[in-house]
Amino acid sequence: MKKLINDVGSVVADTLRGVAAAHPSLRVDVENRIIFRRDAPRPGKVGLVSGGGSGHEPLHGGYVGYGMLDAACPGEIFTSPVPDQIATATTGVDGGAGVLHIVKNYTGDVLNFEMAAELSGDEGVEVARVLVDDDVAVRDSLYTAGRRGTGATLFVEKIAGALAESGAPLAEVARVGREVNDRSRSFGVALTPCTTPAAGTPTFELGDAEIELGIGIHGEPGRTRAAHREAREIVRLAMDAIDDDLPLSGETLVMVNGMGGTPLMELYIVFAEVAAYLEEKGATAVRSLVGDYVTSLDMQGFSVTTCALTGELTRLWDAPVETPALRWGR
Amino acid sequence: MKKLINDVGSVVADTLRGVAAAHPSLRVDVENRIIFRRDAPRPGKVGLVSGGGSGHEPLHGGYVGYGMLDAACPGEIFTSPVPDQIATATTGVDGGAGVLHIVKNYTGDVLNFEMAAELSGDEGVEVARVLVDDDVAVRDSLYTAGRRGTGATLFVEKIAGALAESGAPLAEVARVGREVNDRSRSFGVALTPCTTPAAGTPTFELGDAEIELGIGIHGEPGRTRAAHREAREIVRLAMDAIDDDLPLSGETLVMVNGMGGTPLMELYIVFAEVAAYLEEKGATAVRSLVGDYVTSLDMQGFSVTTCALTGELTRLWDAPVETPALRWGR
Amino acid sequence: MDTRFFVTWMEEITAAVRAARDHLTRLDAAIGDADHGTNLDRGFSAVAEALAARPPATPGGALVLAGSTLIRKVGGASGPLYGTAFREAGKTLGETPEVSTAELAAALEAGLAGVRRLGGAEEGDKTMVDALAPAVRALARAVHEGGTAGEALDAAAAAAEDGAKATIPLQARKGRASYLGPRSIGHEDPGAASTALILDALRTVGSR
Amino acid sequence: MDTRFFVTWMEEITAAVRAARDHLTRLDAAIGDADHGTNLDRGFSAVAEALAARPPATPGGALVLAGSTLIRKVGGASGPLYGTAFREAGKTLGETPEVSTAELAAALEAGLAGVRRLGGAEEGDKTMVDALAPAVRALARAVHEGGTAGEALDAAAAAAEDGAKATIPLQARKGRASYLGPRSIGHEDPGAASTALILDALRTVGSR
Ligand SMILES: Nc1ncnc2c1ncn2[C@@H]1O[C@H](COP(=O)(O)OP(=O)(O)O)[C@@H](O)[C@H]1O
Ligand SMILES: Nc1ncnc2c1ncn2[C@@H]1O[C@H](COP(=O)(O)OP(=O)(O)O)[C@@H](O)[C@H]1O
Ligand SMILES: [Mg+2]
Ligand SMILES: [Mg+2]
Ligand SMILES: [Mg+2]
Ligand SMILES: [Mg+2]
Repeated sequence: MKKLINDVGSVVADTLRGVAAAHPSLRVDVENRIIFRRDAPRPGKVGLVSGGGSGHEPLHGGYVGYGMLDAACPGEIFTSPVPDQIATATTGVDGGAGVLHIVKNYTGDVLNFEMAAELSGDEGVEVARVLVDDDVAVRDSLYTAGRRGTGATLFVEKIAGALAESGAPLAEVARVGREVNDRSRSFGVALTPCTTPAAGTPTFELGDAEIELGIGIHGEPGRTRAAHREAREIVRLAMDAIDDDLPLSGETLVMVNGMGGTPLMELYIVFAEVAAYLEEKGATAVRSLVGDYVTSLDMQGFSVTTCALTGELTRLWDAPVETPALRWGR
Repeated sequence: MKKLINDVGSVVADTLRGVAAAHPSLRVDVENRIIFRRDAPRPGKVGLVSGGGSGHEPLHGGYVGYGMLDAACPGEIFTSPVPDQIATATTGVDGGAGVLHIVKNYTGDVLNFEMAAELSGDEGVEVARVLVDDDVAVRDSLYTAGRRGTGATLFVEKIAGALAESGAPLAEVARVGREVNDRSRSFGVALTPCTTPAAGTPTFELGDAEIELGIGIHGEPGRTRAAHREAREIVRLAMDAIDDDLPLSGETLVMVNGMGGTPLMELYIVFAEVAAYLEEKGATAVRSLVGDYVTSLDMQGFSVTTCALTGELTRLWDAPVETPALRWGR
Repeated sequence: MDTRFFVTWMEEITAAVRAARDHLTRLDAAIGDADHGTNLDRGFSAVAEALAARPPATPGGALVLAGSTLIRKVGGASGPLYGTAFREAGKTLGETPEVSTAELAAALEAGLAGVRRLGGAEEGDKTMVDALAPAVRALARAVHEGGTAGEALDAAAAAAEDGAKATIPLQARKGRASYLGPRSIGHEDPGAASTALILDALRTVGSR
Repeated sequence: MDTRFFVTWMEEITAAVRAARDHLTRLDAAIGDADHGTNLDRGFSAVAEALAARPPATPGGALVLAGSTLIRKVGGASGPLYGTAFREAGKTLGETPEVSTAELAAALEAGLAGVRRLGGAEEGDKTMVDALAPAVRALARAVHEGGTAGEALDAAAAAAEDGAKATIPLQARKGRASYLGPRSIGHEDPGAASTALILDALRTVGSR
């Protein structure tokens, strides 16, 4: 394993020092591991807090700023943050209008955010939650922990963040966040596994002509292994899975997301096929993102996330945002 | 080799289709392989054209837009574009005020841009050129093709682009571009080689405990091979090389750039060490970029680029820019 | 079993988890996200530190402090689950300075109930419950049959170990491994493995 | 040597470059950027197409068309350099329908001059010049010594081949390989290797 790190034990702290040095618009509490908007709390504005394991950068710290998150709580690599940390972030961003937790649906994230919400409630902070579970590779049934939260997290953070910025109350901000999640679907594909610093070896083995279909964002194997093939065909597998679950149509927000080790060139090649697929289905990619947004360390591969837009969602997507990883209109 | 491509022969064309589909603010001439600003040519504005081999995305197409490039010419992977292509871009963006070619110092790029400048001159377009050669790993001597152009290309494109946007004449835009280059230095480090689609195998072999120091951006081996070590020490090697060449001091623009396969987390860890090193030297990273800006396909590693700012350069850096890969103020 | 006993148990877990860290992480790499060993190592190191810094006055106090520390330091699924298990067990013990085997059995039963309430897993879902539930049953049975403390702890450890191994052929229905569907079959659940380790540490301390 | 001869030469190069593509790319991977084989394959395929689509009327016309096509299609360093070499050679031949060995020698000399002017490389800099210059010299010598065309082309091809191999121990001073400094030693220059190939194709066509 070769990584640009100082020590396996200091990876998260060293990352936070880098984030602090690079982004004066953020206030980084390295000890408590919280990335705050510098001007948080904003009186009267609903606060948005998200978090999860590290290793998905720029998620979540890269989305802290005007029009998006008020604070992000990075855990250890692929490990959800702890309740105290989340509670400190929550009270720290409460401007009196309550705080929205944006939580990816993983047992660890759910339990730790739940405990944090209780702690924050004890401190008099009103907390609502949006649970993100967009990954169609996992069936939501009695026999699973439910769908995973992946790419749609960014859509929820952006759109709920825009509504919060406009002064909307907590219930409204939570409502729009849930709507984004309900209208979003994702599917991921890996060409290679990733290597966590602590494990030091790849999380799974994959042959030179094999790919994993239906991966999550924690280096776990996917639902099935398949033969490597043309980008066009891989995209078809991914898009069919999405379309089977929620038929694609109309104005669509699309993200082609790199898993961390994928050249941008290949993501554009994938995007071309995604756009062509949508067109075939009578849908249109009216808004899009192509790049590394929700990653798994050094994994090669991509995920596609779609969101069926409404007029309101498009307007909120287009609203100004100013964060390290997503910025427009300011 | 596993890549998200349809065919080795269609990689550049498929990428351009993706760029066209993803960015309505661009006009992509897939046949001639030119990425234009949609509103080019802008009457009275100096046009900026850059280009080079593909495989460095988002360079150059990701920097086309308001306040930066008017057109980019991608060549085959790691192969400079051809004269006709550059000349078509040049005449296509000339708004009557002339066109600036921003050329990275490689024999191929220099020769092809020179020929294109001649062709464009024949068509009555005034062309000036800024040659970017910021890489301190290569001595500029009779015994080399001179320093390579790497990370500073982005600085030149941004700052010259901002001045052009303000209506400055060609000579002024070229002057500021050269000044940026003169004040900029880079050094690159690889943890892994990259694999071009055409070659299909890594461009060099590197042991599990080895790194390459002084790499360029074309997958070539570096100046020396060294033992892998802590990020802090690797950064020291890179920064010493820069500081030896042009002592670091004062307000500095810094980019910690990923080579394509490096997790963003590691780039932040590197940035923390770079910022600490600068402070040691009495310099300050007053503006910074951390991410994948000038890549080498799937290579893992990073480069650092510094630019000693002046009031004018800072002001131009801060000016609004609206491109796929760099955006603020709009 | 006095306060010292429970503190020693926690120290024994800390050492055992440290030794098994990479093994647990590898189990988690196969069907999860390769962090279970690091998670518990971080957590129990903090537990050992906390117990040293704020020596508890009662067995219950030791377990509550251990549980709260796990919740504060681990994160992930195992942090809240193990943390709650130890906290609930500790709360059940109340202020008693000396714990009988029967009281211990009741405490672990409360811990199991906490895990079940929080995580919603049943036996057979391929989680830590598959090791903890049989251990709690074995302990209760031993108490009922009137064996020695040593025999009871032996039985609990053996049942946990068997329960952990029995997760191998199961398909996961809770936690990350459930995402793999049928591909989760054939691997031991890391949380069940660490539960077996925790009960083995209990046996070790009991046999001294 | 008539127009057909020159067209056949270009076709022969096209086939030889196609066959050696991966070899040339591997040479370039060692001290450059792994594209020389693909570059020339793309370029000469286009040359063959252009010659078929617009059959030239003269030997000079064939070479100028080949050169312009290389400039239009290759990119990189080798595109303008080889393109200029063929263009300059072709222009030197003017409108003549039949080329003597002496005229060919003069044409290749002009091509070499074009490469030198554009790229600024001297012999010994570890570039295509190291194969082209001795080939041009050998050709001139053979003409001077009054040998047959076949002997002259043999001599030129052999000299190019020797020149290419002689680049192995050199440290590069031009092109990408120069970035490697002393690490460029021990590898054959890809451009010198392709020049040897081009002159070998000339010999092949001459010997038919
Ligand atoms: N709902 C649940 N109920 C009981 N135990 C669970 C549940 N979900 C997960 N676990 C246990 O947690 C273990 C994983 O812990 P760990 O790897 O530390 O956390 P994470 O899954 O968040 O990475 C699993 O092996 C399983 O035994
Ligand atoms: N200045 C120069 N003069 C002559 N030949 C050169 C010069 N620079 C490079 N070359 C030749 O070009 C070859 C490389 O061609 P190619 O790989 O196609 O282009 P690039 O270096 O742009 O990738 C080198 O092996 C060398 O022979
Ligand atoms: Mg985890
Ligand atoms: Mg090249
Ligand atoms: Mg885990
Ligand atoms: Mg090359």
